[in-house]
Amino acid sequence: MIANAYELIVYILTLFRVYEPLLNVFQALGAEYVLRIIIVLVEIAVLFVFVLLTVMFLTWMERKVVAMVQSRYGPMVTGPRGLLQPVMDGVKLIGKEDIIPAKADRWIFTLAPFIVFIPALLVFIPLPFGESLIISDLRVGLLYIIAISAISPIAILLAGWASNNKYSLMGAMRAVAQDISYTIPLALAAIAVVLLTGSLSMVDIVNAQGGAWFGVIPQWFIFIQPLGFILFLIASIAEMGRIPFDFQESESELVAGFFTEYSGMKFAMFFLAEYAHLFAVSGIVVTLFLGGWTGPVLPFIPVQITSLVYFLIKTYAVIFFAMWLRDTVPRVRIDQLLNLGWKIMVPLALLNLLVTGFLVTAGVMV
Amino acid sequence: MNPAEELKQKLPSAVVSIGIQVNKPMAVIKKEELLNAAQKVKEMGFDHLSVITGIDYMDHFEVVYNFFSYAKKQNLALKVITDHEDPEVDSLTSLWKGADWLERETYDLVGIKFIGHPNLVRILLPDGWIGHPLRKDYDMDTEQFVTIGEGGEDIVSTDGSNLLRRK
Amino acid sequence: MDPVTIDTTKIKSIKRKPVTALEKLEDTGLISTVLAAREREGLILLSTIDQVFNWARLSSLWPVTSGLACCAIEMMGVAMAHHDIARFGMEIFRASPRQADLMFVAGTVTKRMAPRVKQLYEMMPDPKWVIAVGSCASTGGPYHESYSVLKGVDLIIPVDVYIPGCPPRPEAWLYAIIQLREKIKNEGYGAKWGLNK
Amino acid sequence: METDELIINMGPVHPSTHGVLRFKLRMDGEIIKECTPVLGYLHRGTEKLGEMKTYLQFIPYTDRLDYISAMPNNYAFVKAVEELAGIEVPLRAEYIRVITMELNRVVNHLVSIGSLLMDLGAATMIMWGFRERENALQLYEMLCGARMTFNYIKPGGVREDIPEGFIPKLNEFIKDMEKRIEDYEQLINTNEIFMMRMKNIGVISAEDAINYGMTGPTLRGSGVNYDLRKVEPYSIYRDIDFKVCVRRECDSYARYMVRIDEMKECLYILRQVVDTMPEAKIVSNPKYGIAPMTGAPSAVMPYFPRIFTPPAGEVYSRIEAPKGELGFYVVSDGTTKPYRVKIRSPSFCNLTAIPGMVVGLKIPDLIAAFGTIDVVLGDVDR
Repeated sequence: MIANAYELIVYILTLFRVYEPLLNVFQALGAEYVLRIIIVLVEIAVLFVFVLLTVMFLTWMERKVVAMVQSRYGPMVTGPRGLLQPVMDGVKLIGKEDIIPAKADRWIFTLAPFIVFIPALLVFIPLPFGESLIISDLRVGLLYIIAISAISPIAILLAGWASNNKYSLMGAMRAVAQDISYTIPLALAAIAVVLLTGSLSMVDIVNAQGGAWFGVIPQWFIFIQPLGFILFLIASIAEMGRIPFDFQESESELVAGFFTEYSGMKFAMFFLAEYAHLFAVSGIVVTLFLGGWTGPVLPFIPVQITSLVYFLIKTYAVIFFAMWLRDTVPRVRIDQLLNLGWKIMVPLALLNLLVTGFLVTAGVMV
Repeated sequence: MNPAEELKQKLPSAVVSIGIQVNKPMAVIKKEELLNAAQKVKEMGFDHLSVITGIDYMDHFEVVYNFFSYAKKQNLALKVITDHEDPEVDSLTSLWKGADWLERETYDLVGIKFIGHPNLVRILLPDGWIGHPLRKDYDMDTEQFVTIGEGGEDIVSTDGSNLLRRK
Repeated sequence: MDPVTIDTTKIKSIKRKPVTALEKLEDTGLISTVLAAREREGLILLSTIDQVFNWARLSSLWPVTSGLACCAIEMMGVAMAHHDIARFGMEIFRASPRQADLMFVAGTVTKRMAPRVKQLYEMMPDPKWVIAVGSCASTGGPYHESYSVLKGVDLIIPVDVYIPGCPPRPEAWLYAIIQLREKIKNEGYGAKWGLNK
Repeated sequence: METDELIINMGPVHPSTHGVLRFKLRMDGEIIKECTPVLGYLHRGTEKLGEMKTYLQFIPYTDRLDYISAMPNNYAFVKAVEELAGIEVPLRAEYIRVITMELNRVVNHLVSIGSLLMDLGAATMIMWGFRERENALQLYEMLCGARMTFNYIKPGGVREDIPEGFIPKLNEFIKDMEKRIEDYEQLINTNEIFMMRMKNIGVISAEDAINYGMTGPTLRGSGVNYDLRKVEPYSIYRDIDFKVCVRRECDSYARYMVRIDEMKECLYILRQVVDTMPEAKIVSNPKYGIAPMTGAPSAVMPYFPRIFTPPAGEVYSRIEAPKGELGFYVVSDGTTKPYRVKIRSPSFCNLTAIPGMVVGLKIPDLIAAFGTIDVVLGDVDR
């Protein structure tokens, strides 16, 4: 049993008979920890590249899905079916002039995109992409994820404040109000899942959903926790700040929200963080409610690969749903959104938690 | 009886003459009696003030008000004649809220002052624009340029060097 | 002999394929760029980095959302399903000029709007391009005699491509976009900022 | 709790002001305390140009007033001139005019609803709207070669007769459009979020609407049964059967629904007009237009003189444009150029009501209310 990606790399290296000699070399030098650090760095690099590629692909996919709904083609000229479009956007943004407005707070203005971008990557650490494809199986994984996502409102507030622009500030205020009021139902809905599994570890949560009723219906928590799933989905879409809840950058009201004044690479970081967040949240939804990487085991193919494929398929289904939603519904108003959050979703989430608690205590569930 | 005649009957002192403006009845009103006449017109059921037109006739100005009655489905035009030196008429904003912008526009482009208007400033052209373009003696040869001041307000000048690109 | 058959070899000989950089440039038909290149002894040195960046820039021109008048409706028409400039990766209309590369001056620039247009242009980060759309933005067009219309937006900001028409047809827009892409393709890094001189 | 007031400038370059309008907003947090529209960023001096151009030269300028629905603008000016000069118009020309104007009403409402939905955050509707608009524009191209600015209606008739194949294509368009409107209604009308955004937003009572001088769908959304096509029938509207679409809710949703209903009504009118169109191919008044040309493809080719002098006099003539009551006050002094042209534009007068409508609401509501007023800045600033 391989627990995480570190062990997986060691296993692969052992398979090719490289690990032992390498370890001997480093042991001879008395610096075994260097090898460990190198492996961890490799791990992180792989994750980073994977996430960046996914994010780029997501921007392309978003544009294609929108085009599809609106009976257009979407990007076509750059690369086959416009696949190189996100690369071009990225390279162009690197080459753009980086403007810092004269009246902006320079340090905070520069710092904010990083504070948004780094947590967006950190979220992936306890997220299992597949059997043993996890950087670190934290025992408080879910708590860690919720905590890390709570950093981004601070950064958004910093960005909005430092820009010295009224639209930015209003966008930031809205974003923070929205994030805070939706993190609560999000967390409450997630806690119901934790009650069922008795563990905050993401791997444990996935493993708890591994079985099947009557050998056919998978034991996903969506079937046990339908209300929780809906609440979690809505809250996570709101937390991502996508239509119908995209107040932070609602274009027709606040020009571009909190990143109105950002240009070039800093803008690109917001952009990337947004899509990384989309991917992460979809992954979390899949892990908590849709059985994570579980699925039928196929012969002759390593379980790591099949599980990764299952995870990606489910995640992309959720992402597609979010994109589809964006094309069909208008934006709600900020006060309506907060009303929905505090007056409907929080009570419902509490109710859900209560009922789940009862049933778990009574031994009906699990 | 068409509405212009009716108005003349009710307010004989105000109406100078009545006539027809291509199948629409029209009454020429004394300048001083405009507010009275408009009040009467509103009482007669003409609740829709369609348009206010100021016309420069070189020696005098005419201000034409076109009314319509939703209940009676009738048209009526009132015309006021003012002198050219200092064109002033009473504002109808107290009777029709819609008159607000129409009067501002007439002030802006023709230069007729409306007494009693709450906010008689230019509406289409920026403040400080020299002349009223729809007057016949407007100087079309002098180009005026607009730049933005510190507080975001428009500054009009005939010198465009701040704005125009150096060639 | 079959009269319909076209001798393709002859056509090739008429239109020679451009080989040198200058020939390639002349092939695009962009007069100003060609003249500028000739001034610099006909040499345009494009390093690989330049080429990569130029390719990226021409492939993702994000326009700023700024419609001024009639042409703005046609701008929407170009962006919509029928003509779909998303094919060139241009459907991301940024409301904030800080994130845009291209400005369509779509419509009549009045005296009162002129400083705002200029401000908008100045807010955009380099490198940036401007397309003057329609006769109003190019010369004042039908409103040339008016007291309140600026006679061409090139009086206040530099313009890369002009589109005639009132308003121009979407096909004309697409042609202008292709022309602009060609222009960007041949831009040296220094050429834009006058470093090559 | 007292907070500092915030002054926000929306526009003139802002995605949801439909052009170059500017709102100066005094805000208390998210709530609008005062809204002052600042106009004039597209003031092109059209009225002055009217005095400098001849009657026929001025027709193209009317196209550029309300550039989304240019045909009614054409017609409104031409109608004023015709009333002034007492020109008779052949029946077929009137039919063609009505076809073009009703088609333009459909186009206008498509753009209006589309941009409203885009401002609300649903970008799909505008794409769909423009898809159908493109079909209508192709019809216009067949008719006069232009997509948006037509210069098609002339005193005494229209510039050219409808080309062959126009009517079948129009019928196809009507048929297609009827299906599409159902699609739109499915997409939007029952959408919960859309209702939340539109119901009870931007309420204006019938009395207020009349007092502000609002007209068109905005007035009919406030429950006033008023349509110039019924009240003062011009052209051939007297003979056409249609109903005036009225809603009594007075809010943004009512105004939106009036537009959807009107589109259906337009298609109904178009069907009628196409069915009863006279056969005689005379499309302009012989006195003012037709010079018989031998050997021309059709027996009579419309021809319009460059110089055209109506008798001295003044006229105020108005029509029901898609956005409301469009009037032209034309003063003629008996020369080739008008002495004064005053344009009563519906957008300008409808916009008057916005400051009163949105106090106490939020910025998103301002956008919803403003979107349903349906303003074109070329028409506001002129």
